[in-house]
Amino acid sequence: MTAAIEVENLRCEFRVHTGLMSAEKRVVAVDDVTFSVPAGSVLGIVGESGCGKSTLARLILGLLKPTAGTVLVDGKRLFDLDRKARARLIQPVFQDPFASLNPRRRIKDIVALPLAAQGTFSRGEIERRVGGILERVGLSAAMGERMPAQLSGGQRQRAAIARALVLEPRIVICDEPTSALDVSVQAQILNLLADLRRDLGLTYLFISHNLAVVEHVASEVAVMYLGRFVERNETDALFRKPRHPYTQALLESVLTPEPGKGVPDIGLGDIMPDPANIPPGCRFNPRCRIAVERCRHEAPTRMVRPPQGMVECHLA
Amino acid sequence: QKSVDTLRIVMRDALPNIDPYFNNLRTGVVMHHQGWDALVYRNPDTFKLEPLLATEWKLPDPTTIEFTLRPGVKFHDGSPFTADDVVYTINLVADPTSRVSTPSNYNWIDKAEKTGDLSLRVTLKRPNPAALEYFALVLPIYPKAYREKVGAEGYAKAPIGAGPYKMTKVEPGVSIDFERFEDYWAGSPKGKPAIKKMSVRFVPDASTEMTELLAGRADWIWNMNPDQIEPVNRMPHLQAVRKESMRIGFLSLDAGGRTGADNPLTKLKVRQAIWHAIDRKAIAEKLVTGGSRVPSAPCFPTQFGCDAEAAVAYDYDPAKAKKLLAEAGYPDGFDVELASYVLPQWGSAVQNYLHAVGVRAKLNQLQTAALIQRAKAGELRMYLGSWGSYSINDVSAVLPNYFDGGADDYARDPDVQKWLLQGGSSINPEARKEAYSAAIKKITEQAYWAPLHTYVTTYGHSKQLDFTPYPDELPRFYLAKWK
Amino acid sequence: MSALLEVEELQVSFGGRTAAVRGASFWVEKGETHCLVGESGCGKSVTALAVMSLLARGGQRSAKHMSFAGTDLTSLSDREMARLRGNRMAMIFQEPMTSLNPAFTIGSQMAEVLTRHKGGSRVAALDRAAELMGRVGITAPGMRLGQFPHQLSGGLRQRVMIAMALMCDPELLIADEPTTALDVTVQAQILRLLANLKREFGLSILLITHDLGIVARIANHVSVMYAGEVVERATTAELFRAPQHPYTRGLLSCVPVPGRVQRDRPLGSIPGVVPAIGPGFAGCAFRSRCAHADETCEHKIPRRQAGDAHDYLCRLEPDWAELQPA
Amino acid sequence: MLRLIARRLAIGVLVALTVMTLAFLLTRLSGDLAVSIAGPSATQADVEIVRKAYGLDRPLYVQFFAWTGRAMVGDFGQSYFFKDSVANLIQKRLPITVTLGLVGLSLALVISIPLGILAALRENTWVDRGVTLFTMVGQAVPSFWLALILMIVLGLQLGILPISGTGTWQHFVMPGIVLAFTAIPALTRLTRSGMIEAMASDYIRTARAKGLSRARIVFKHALRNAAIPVVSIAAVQLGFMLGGSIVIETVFALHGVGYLGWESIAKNDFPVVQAVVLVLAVFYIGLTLLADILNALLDPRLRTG
Amino acid sequence: MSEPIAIQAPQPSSTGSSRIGTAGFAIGIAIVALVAAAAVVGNALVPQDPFIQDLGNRLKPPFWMEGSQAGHLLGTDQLGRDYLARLVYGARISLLIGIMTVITSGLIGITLGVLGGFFGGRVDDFVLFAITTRLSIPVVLVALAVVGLMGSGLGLVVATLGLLLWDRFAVVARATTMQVRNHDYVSAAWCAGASMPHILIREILPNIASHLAVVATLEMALAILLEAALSFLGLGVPPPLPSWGLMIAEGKDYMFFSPWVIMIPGVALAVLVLGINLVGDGLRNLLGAERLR
Ligand SMILES: Nc1ncnc2c1ncn2[C@@H]1O[C@H](COP(=O)(O)OP(=O)(O)OP(=O)(O)O)[C@@H](O)[C@H]1O
Ligand SMILES: Nc1ncnc2c1ncn2[C@@H]1O[C@H](COP(=O)(O)OP(=O)(O)OP(=O)(O)O)[C@@H](O)[C@H]1O
Ligand SMILES: [Mg+2]
Ligand SMILES: [Mg+2]
Ligand code: NI
Repeated sequence: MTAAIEVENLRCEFRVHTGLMSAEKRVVAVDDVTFSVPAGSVLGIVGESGCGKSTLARLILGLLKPTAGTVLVDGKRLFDLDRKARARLIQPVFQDPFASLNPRRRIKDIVALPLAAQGTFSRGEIERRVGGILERVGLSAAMGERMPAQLSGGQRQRAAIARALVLEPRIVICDEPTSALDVSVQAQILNLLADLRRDLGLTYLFISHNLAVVEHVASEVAVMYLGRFVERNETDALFRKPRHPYTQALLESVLTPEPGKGVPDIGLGDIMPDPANIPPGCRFNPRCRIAVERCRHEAPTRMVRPPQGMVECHLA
Repeated sequence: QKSVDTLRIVMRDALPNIDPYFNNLRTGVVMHHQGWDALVYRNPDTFKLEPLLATEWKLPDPTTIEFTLRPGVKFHDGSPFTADDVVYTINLVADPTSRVSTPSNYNWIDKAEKTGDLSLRVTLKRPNPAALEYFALVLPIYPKAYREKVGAEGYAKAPIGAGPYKMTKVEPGVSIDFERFEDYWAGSPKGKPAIKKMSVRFVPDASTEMTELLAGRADWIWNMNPDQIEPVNRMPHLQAVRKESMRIGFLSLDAGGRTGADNPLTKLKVRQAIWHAIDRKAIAEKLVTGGSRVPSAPCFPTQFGCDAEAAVAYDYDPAKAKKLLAEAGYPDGFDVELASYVLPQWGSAVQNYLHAVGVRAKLNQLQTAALIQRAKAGELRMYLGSWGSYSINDVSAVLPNYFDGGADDYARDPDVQKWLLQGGSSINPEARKEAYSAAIKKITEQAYWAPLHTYVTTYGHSKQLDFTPYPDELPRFYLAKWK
Repeated sequence: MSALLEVEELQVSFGGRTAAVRGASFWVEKGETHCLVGESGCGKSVTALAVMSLLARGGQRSAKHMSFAGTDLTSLSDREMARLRGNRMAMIFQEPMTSLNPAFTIGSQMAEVLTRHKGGSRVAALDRAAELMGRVGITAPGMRLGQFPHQLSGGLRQRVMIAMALMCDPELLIADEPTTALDVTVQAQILRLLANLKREFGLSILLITHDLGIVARIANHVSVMYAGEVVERATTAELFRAPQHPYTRGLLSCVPVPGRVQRDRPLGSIPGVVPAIGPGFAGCAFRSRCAHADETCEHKIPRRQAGDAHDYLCRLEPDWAELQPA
Repeated sequence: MLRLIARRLAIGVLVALTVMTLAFLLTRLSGDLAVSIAGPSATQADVEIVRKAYGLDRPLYVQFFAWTGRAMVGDFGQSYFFKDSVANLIQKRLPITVTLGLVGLSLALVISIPLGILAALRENTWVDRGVTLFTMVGQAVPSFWLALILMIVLGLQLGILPISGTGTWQHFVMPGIVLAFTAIPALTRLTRSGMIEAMASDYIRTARAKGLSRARIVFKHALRNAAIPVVSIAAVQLGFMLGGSIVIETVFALHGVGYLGWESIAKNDFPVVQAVVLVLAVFYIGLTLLADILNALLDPRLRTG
Repeated sequence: MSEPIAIQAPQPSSTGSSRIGTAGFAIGIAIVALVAAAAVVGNALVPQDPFIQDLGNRLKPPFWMEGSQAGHLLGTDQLGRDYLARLVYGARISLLIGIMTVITSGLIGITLGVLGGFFGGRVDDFVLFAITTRLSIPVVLVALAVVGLMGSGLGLVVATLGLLLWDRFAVVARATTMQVRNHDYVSAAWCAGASMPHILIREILPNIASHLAVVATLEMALAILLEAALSFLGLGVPPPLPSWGLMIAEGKDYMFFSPWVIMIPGVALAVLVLGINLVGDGLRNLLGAERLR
């Protein structure tokens, strides 16, 4: 079985100017990330804001050129494909339903864009397919005539999903598709995504900072910290037995609606991760509860335990 | 301003360089007549030549002039005036490599030699009947020692002459301050100035200049729009005066066929019709006003050789004009371009008169330089212009310019060319007169180049100022005084 | 009632067009944490701003009764209100990134609260600021005082905001979604801090959130808002044990709980979206999304008691779910 | 920091070089320079003499490099019209233009900042509308026309200000006002929108929640932030003012570089035209650099990483 | 979170401003429409010819002043030409200059700005450099020089202004493109396989168009004012074409004793520019582009 996505030693750096008076900085947004996603499964990625989740998504979509490493989509090197071919393989769903639809075009045209760009579909065919996919994501045909501003956030996100699926791609990259939505609407979208995956046999890369959401959709979860995967495992295993102290802290800090439990003390300190200034040794060591001397000097190696589990910690 | 004994003069044409030989502006001529003296003085009333720095001169032959200089004259820095200074000045400006701004004013001079401490001889390349006029008007004398010491640039910044006013501060293109030269030689026809100080400021914009006068912040301006004379005169503290100048307005007609051999203007009757069609008297008296006259000959009436008797007269007679046109084969008139750089209202007046007899002239108002360029290229069938003769009181300063067969000659008449050459190379007044009269007769007979009216210079000044304008367009501030 | 903050029938509208808050009533007891929960746009922030008299230009508020520690807030002048704000009642906001003035140092922004309300020297105020920064868990407060906001991470800024709010020992702290913009780990830290402060200072907190997890963990009392109304009020335990309003129930069923997720089953969800409420709207605002709505919902809805301190706004009787299973 | 400034300087030099090239090419637009210099009454021989004398017979690139090379060390050649060195001329006239610019800018700031604040605080009231109208009218009135009107009213009818020239400070008032008018609309609007934005910002809400007095909120918290773009734009504005003062200098007979440029154009005095364009460009470049530095000093977000 | 409470079209921030905004907008449109109408049909309605001189009737004052003459509503100029006819003809020149300049400069500026903003990197460096260079060139001086050297004429003035005034288009197009480029819908279009021209023209341009429309009005006003200034200095539109700036220049000799000769064209110029600015302002309010300078 070929993996739908195969990523090897992926690395992405940015050069940023922070001000006239300060020197250029180098931000390592994604650092040596390796993983593969089997066809038909869902890899969830969680991590703090700024840890490089979106950058990873953009790398896989081919929106960014990696500094190093390779991305294979459906066994093919992404940059060997032309964009039409890429579009048939892999499609995105972005976080902000307000920014992801062109406010000056009708929903129908937005959804039809991937088809039109292929240049091989007749008008009638495009019309038919757009009608079909709109219905599938729960939007009436009348919605197709509207402008994005006339839709609610949830409806917009449905339209964005329709656009991603109209070409029937194999892989969909969802970058925090529900974090801009309210809980009640979030549930609607998550359910829709789950249905679609089952019916169309899709592969998802599902990015979120909400652990509960990831647990709901993903078959496998990776935890990202400062550009690296620090832990990866089957969803159940990860949630049952987190091995990296960061994963543990993440899990602990989730506040379940259970009255009377109080707020947990996760003891991470007030030092915030800064991708422009990655600490030596284990990058988590300044915040780690259990860090030992070794963690301050020596970066932990990637420990892979079959079948899927992976963790980067000296102490795990 | 009477209270501080300072005459505040505002002018539009900024003087980039006050050195008399290194600008070609009328403003420059005006300035050097205040600050410098020349060898000869031309009486502004009589146009007679009188001694100035030279006490006497002799013309032993047509190409030699011998000057005897005035003793005891001092330059502004106190140094004495000698023949060295004159020789230096003349040889400098006569040298074609010296890059003076108006070489044509001096290219007839060959050289000057010192013959004594206070005497010299000037040799000419060719006879020039108006030579002394040039000596009077455009040949101020440099102080040799000083100018050699400070160099040309230094001299332009702190110039020194032997005139009635000395220059105290010069800001090129911006302003010049003058002060009475107390050691000015006694007995000069220019006299000792009555006003102590004079400040000249250059304001490029005419309406700003006018505002300065109206607001009482300037005492003297000139060349204002004639339409403003009447309202300015209504102001209690101001006075506007006009003085006819040597400049004449003219209409040039392409009799020589330079714009096309078959053009209507090559026909004598058409040209005569045009002369008859224009009411020149009305233009002079109603539009130009201020004492403007219609010259009967193609030159300014006072100029030597300007023989009005010889000229054929054309009265205003539209009916005759129409008849002449019909006889010439244009009963329905014709279309023609009328280029002009004179005041637009004057141009359109001429246009109107021409229309009335059937000459459908299309008025094309151009910038002066642009028009001159086209005129020299022989492209203008009919144009309106003006000529000031450099204030030189001799027809040789006007006629040859338009009839010598050169770029500005639209008559192309070999007879006229011959007579002008005769008049120009002789120094015998009678012979010259005769030649010029013949030329004038032929020109008017043939109706080549129509003099329309004399110009009138306008001056506006404070009522406190006693100022007399002269016809040679040279305001003499050293003669002005407070009332 | 001797609640610290009492709000009865609060109405807020903007330019007469949008009715942002439509008769919300709740009260905050001394020393308790009261949570205001609800969907985005339901009027939580506007309510808090109305209490603080900080509404944006064009916002009009009116209330049957609104008092703070016995003082009638509706009759206070701007000046008197300003004297109260930051002094006896303080507020922190959702966006820690933009809520501090980028042009001034942390120290000067903190010190001016104290000098404004309590007078005293700047040095003393800075000392107090440093002390409080230590209390809210900021290491090296001395250094932080001289820094500018952009040099601090979001979590630190929110702590600075909290410390700043505490400068004058307020009695009431209003926190409008203080952790929404933060990561979960930081959120836990901030909430823990608030809980501790409440205990140490005897602070009353009005906490606004849309996260039921937060409510469950730190609130004493909860008011659930929907479309400008408080639709249900109860103690926290009571609310989670026996939610009465269909909206509250729907909300609870939407939340995925880690570790308890059944992946093959869809999440519970409330269909539809919050409706636009114009002037003259009557009846239950939730009826368009409610599975139990009938025509009586278009008329005035009674407020029903479901226990001691538990009431809700619905035509359905208490414990209706047991009576007629959905 | 130094590296960045160095980089900016390098770009500035590059821009200056480009402007130099453009200025050089510009003056060759008329075709044969020698014909223009020699004037309308010149003969072909005269033209040839001029061509030789001014070095116009050399290939274009040689002339260009000769000119650039000398311009680099501040030697812009000789003015045809003034018969003086161009550097001298500019050196003499620059102070007038700079004074005029500074007067204009100060007037503009003194008027526009309070107006902008007022309008922002009274947003959507008649005060705001009045200020907006004022800025709009100010933007619409042609400066030369305003100059004429001011001259008649202040100089002639009221007689309180000198009309033209540069003798005293009063001479700079009227031109300063006219010049200020070209900058007031932009600066007022910038202040206004900056203040409105600041007043609507979260940190002002925080300041109000802290119970600060209104004056402190407006003048300390809001103004400081609103002023940052205004102050930095002001430097750039000065650059525009220097370049845009030609009409004003002409009308008020201020013999500054703007007027010098215009005079030289009218007189075909190319070395001066080239030099004036270049000098104004360099001024502008320097001022933008200054604006950036000012900005960085004022805005702590730019000052430190 | 910031989702609106309901599905509604975006509305202006507050009611008050929109009312003022629309009033100004309406006035602006009325002014521009009036001037445009004058430019197009005005000279057919005004019986007099703007070029015909009548020396007998020079400097007749307009109708509200004493001594006015029946046939000349706004009086006559120093050559007895009908002032109303000239004014109306001048409208044509001003609008022509404004529109043509905006078209030329818009084409240059938008192309550069969009390319620089979208592609970034080297392309952007070049565009930025071009903008900086352009900004450091003193416009009035260079325009004067070009016109002075190449001879005055309407076409040349338009071309010169068009080639000089593209900077604001470029700056705004570049900045807004940079913003829009980062919107996810552009990424989405890219991922959808859309072609580059499609992305630039269909996805980016429409979304920056509102900002560009505002710039266009500003530039148009600026071009009209600049032409007037050039004509005032005598290096713009050549006489006898009645450009308003030229009318002021020609009339200023008479301004002391016949003030209307500069008042009328001056007011006309100011009103037209004001009208255009009002339209721009209205657009800015309507389209919510307030942040633009
Ligand atoms: N185009 C860019 N130029 C410079 N730095 C960038 C760029 N894009 C991202 N970064 C930096 O890279 C890091 C990772 O950013 P990324 O957007 O991938 O984070 P994220 O995990 O998606 O965060 P969030 O949860 O907030 O969306 C951040 O520090 C960000 O500042
Ligand atoms: N300044 C204002 N002008 C007009 N309407 C406003 C204003 N502020 C808020 N509103 C409206 O009032 C309603 C309530 O807004 P509010 O900010 O209180 O919601 P919220 O519950 O805090 O939502 P969120 O969870 O997004 O913060 C919304 O419909 C909003 O559009
Ligand atoms: Mg992201
Ligand atoms: Mg809120
Ligand atoms: Ni929210």
